[in-house]
Amino acid sequence: MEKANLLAIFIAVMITNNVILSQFLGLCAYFGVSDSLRSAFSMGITVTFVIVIASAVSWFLDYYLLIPYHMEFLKTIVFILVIATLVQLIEMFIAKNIPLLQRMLGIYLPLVTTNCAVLGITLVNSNEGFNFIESLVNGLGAGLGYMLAICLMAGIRGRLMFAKVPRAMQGMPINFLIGAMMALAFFGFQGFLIK
Amino acid sequence: MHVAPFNIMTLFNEFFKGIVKENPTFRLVLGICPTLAVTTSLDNGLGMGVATTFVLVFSNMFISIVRNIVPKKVRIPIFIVIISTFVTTVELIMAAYVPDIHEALGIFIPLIVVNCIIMGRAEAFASKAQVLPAVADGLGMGIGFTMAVSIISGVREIIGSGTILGYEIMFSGYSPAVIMILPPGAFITMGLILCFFKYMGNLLGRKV
Amino acid sequence: MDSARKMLTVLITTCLCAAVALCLVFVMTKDDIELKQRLKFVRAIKAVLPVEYLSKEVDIINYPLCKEDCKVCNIIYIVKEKSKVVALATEVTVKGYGGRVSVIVGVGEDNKITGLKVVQHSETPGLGANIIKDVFQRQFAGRDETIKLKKDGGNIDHVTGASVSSRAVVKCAKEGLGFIIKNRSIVNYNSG
Amino acid sequence: MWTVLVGTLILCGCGIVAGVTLVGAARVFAVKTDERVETIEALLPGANCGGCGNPSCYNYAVKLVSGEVEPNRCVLSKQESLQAIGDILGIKVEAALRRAASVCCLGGMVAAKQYEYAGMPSCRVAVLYTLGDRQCQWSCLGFGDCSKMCKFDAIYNKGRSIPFIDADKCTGCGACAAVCPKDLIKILPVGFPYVVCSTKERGKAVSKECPIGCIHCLKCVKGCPEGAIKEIGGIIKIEYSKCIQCYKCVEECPRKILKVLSTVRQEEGATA
Repeated sequence: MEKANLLAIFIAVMITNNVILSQFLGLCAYFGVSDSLRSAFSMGITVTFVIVIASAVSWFLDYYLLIPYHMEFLKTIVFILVIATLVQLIEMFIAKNIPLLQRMLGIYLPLVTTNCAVLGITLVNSNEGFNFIESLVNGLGAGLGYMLAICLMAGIRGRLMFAKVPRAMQGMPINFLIGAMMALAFFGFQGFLIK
Repeated sequence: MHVAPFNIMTLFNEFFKGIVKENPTFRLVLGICPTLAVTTSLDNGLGMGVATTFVLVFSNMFISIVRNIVPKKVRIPIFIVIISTFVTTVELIMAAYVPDIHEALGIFIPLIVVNCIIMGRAEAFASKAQVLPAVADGLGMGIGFTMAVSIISGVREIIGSGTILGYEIMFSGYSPAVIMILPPGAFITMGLILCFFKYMGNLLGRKV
Repeated sequence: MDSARKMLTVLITTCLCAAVALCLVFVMTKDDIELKQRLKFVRAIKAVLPVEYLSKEVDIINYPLCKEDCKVCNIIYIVKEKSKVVALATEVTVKGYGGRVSVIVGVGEDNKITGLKVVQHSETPGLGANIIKDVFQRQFAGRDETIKLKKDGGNIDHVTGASVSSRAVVKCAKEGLGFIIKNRSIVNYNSG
Repeated sequence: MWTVLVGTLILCGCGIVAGVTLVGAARVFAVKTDERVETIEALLPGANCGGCGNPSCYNYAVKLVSGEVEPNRCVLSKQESLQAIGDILGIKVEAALRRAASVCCLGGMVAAKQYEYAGMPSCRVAVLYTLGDRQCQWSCLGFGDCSKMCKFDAIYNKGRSIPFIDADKCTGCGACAAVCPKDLIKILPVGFPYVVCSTKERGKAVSKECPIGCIHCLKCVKGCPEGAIKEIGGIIKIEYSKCIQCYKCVEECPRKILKVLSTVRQEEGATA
C-alpha cells in the first residue's frame, strides 16, 4: 500500500501532472535553456538535485518549526530563504570539491534560485501534508519530470532548425506552440491512475 | 554609484515603457508561469495582475531605498526577503478579503516571489535607481503585466467557457472549446498572441 | 572580517523588519481569514441540508472520531437547529480523475442523504469539473445506500464525458453515508 | 503578541542560520581564485566565440593564468590588449596568427548532378540521401547551414551556392566547420595558400564529376621549394610551419585550385 502510494505520487508529478506541462512551474528556464540538448540535460540534473535537497530541508523546517508554532504563514519566506541559501551553498561546495560538476552545472545553479519549480514543489509538499519520504519522492519525480519535458523540448527545437518557420512565428511563438503540442500529448496521460 | 537625474518626463517614460515598449509578458517574455497557469478566467487573471503589481511597486520601492547599504554578496537573499515579505502580505490580505480568488490562484500567490519579472526588475532597475523612478517602473511593469494577463485570460475565458467575468456572452448553442482552459490552451493562446505582436512589429518596422 | 559582520547585520536587520511587519499583518488579518473560512464552511454545510435551512440559523458541532476507525473521514459535524439534530454531515475524500475529490455529505435522521457538496477537486475543467454543478449534486438528495450511477445500473445521471469523476463523487456519498450510519449510535449517545 | 514574538524569532533564526552558513561556507569552501583571472577576463572581448578552442572567455582566462595556452589564441582581441595580458602574465606575446574559415570546394553547383533534389533546404538533410544530389561526394551542397550558425555575419549564401566567407569578419571560431556535414570548412591561417577542393579521387574520375576539381597532378607538391606540401591519403596537405609564403604552388596549379586565403577571395559559386 505504502509503496503503491509512493509510486502514485511519483508517476503523477512526473507524467500525468507534469510540473512544466500541466502545473506550469519553471517555464522561464524551460524556454530559456532548451536550445541545446546538452544544456537542457544539465539544467534538468541541476533542478532535480536542488529540488530533492530543498524538499528534504524544507520538510524538516516545516514539520519541526512552522507547524508546532502555527507559523504556516511564514512558509513562503522561510522556504525561499532556505532555497537561496542552499543553492549558494551547493554552488560553493561543488566549486571547491567537484570541479567537474561545477563545469557542467555551474552556470545553471543561479537560475535555479528563481525557478518556480523548486519553491512550488516544496510548497506543494507542505500543503499536501506529505511525510518525509513522500516529500522526497515528490521532489525526485518533479525533477525527473522537469528533465523529461525540457529534454524533449530541446530535442524538438533541434529539429526545428530544418523547418521553414514563418517569420512572425520564429523564436518564442513557435516554442510556445511546441509547448502546446507537448502539453496535449502529456494531457493524454491523465486518468493514468494507480489504485 | 551614478544615478541619472530625473524629471517628470523621465518618470513618465519609466512608467509607459513597461506598458508597451518593454511589456514584460509580450516583449520580454518574463514571468510566464503565472501568465499561463492562472489565466483560465478573467477574474483570476485580474487578481494575479493586481497582486503582482502591488508586490512589484513595493519591492521596487524598498529595494531602491536599501540599495546603497546592501553588501554585494548577500544581495539576493535580502532582495528575496523583501519581496517575499510583500508577497506574504498580499497573500494574507487576499485570504482575508477576497477568499475566492485566493483559493483559485492557490499556490501561484506565494510563487510571485520567484516571478522573473519581480526579481528581474529588482536586479536590473530598482537596485540602481532612485526611489521615484523605481516606483514608476514597478507601476508601469505591473500594469503592463496586468494588461497582458487580462488579454490572455479574456481570450481563454471567452473561447474556453463562453463567458466573461462569469457572464454568458456567446450566442446560445455555442459549445465552449474546453481545450482553451486546459493547459495546452494556455500555450496555444500565448504562442498565437506573441506571433500576432511579432507580425504587427514586423509590419510597423517595415513602414519605418 | 568587517565585511562578514556587515553582511550578517544587514541580513538580520532585514529579516527582523520583515518578520515584525509580517507578523503584524498576520495578526491584523487573522480574524478576517478565520471568519471567511468559517463562513465558507457554514455555507458548505448548509448546502448539504434540505433547502429550507438555507436561511435558518444552525449550530454546527464538531464530533471527532478516532483515526483508526476510518481511513477516509474522521470528523462528524452535528447540525442542530434549536437543539434539535437536523442532520449529520461528514467530509469524505477519494481519488478522482485528476486528483483528490473532497465531498461533504449530509445524512438525515432517516439514514438518507439530505444533500452533498463537492468542496475540493482538481478534475478536468469543462468536463470532470462539472461535478460541482447543482444539476448533478441535487440528484443525491434522498438517496440511500443503494446509490449508483445509471451507467453502473443505478439511478444517478453521470456528468457528460466524466464517468470517472462522477463515480468518485458517488463513492464519496456511499462512504460518507456508511460511515455516519455506522457511527450514529456513538454520536447520538455521547452528544445526548 | 506571542505570534509576533515567535514569528520574529523563527524568521530571524532562519536569517541568522542562513547568514552564518553562507559566511562560514564562503570561508570553508573558499576556492583560491587568482585575481589575474578576472583582470584578464576583462581584457578579453567577452564574445565567448570559441575561436580559441575554449567554451568561454572565462575558461580561456583560467587557462591563460595556469599557463596552458598562449595569449595569441584569441582572434578577436586587439594587439594592445593581448600585450596587456602578456604583461600581467609576464610573458612575451607574439603576433597572433589570424585564422579564418574557408570552404574547401570550388565546384559546388557546377559539379554534375545525380538527381533532382526537392527536399528540405538544409545540407544536413540533403546529405542523408546518397551524400547529396551531386556526383562528387565532396561537393558543397550550398544550402548554407554554415551561414545560419555564424554569430558574426561573416558567411552568406546567395540562393543555393557555395557560401561566401568574409575573412575580415571571420573570427575563426569554427561554428560553421562544426555544422558542415561534409567537413568541407577548414579553419586555416590567413595569407597562406590552401587547396580549394576536398576530393580524394584523382584524374579522370574527378573531371567526370566536376570540371574544376583537383585532379591530383601533384605539381604543387613537386613545385614547393620547402617540401611543405604532401599528398597523404588522397588529400593535398600543406604544412604551414614549413610554408614560407612564396606562392610557387599557386602559380604551379594548372586548374587554379590552390589559392591564397583572404588575398584572393573565393568567387561566389555559380548558382544552379
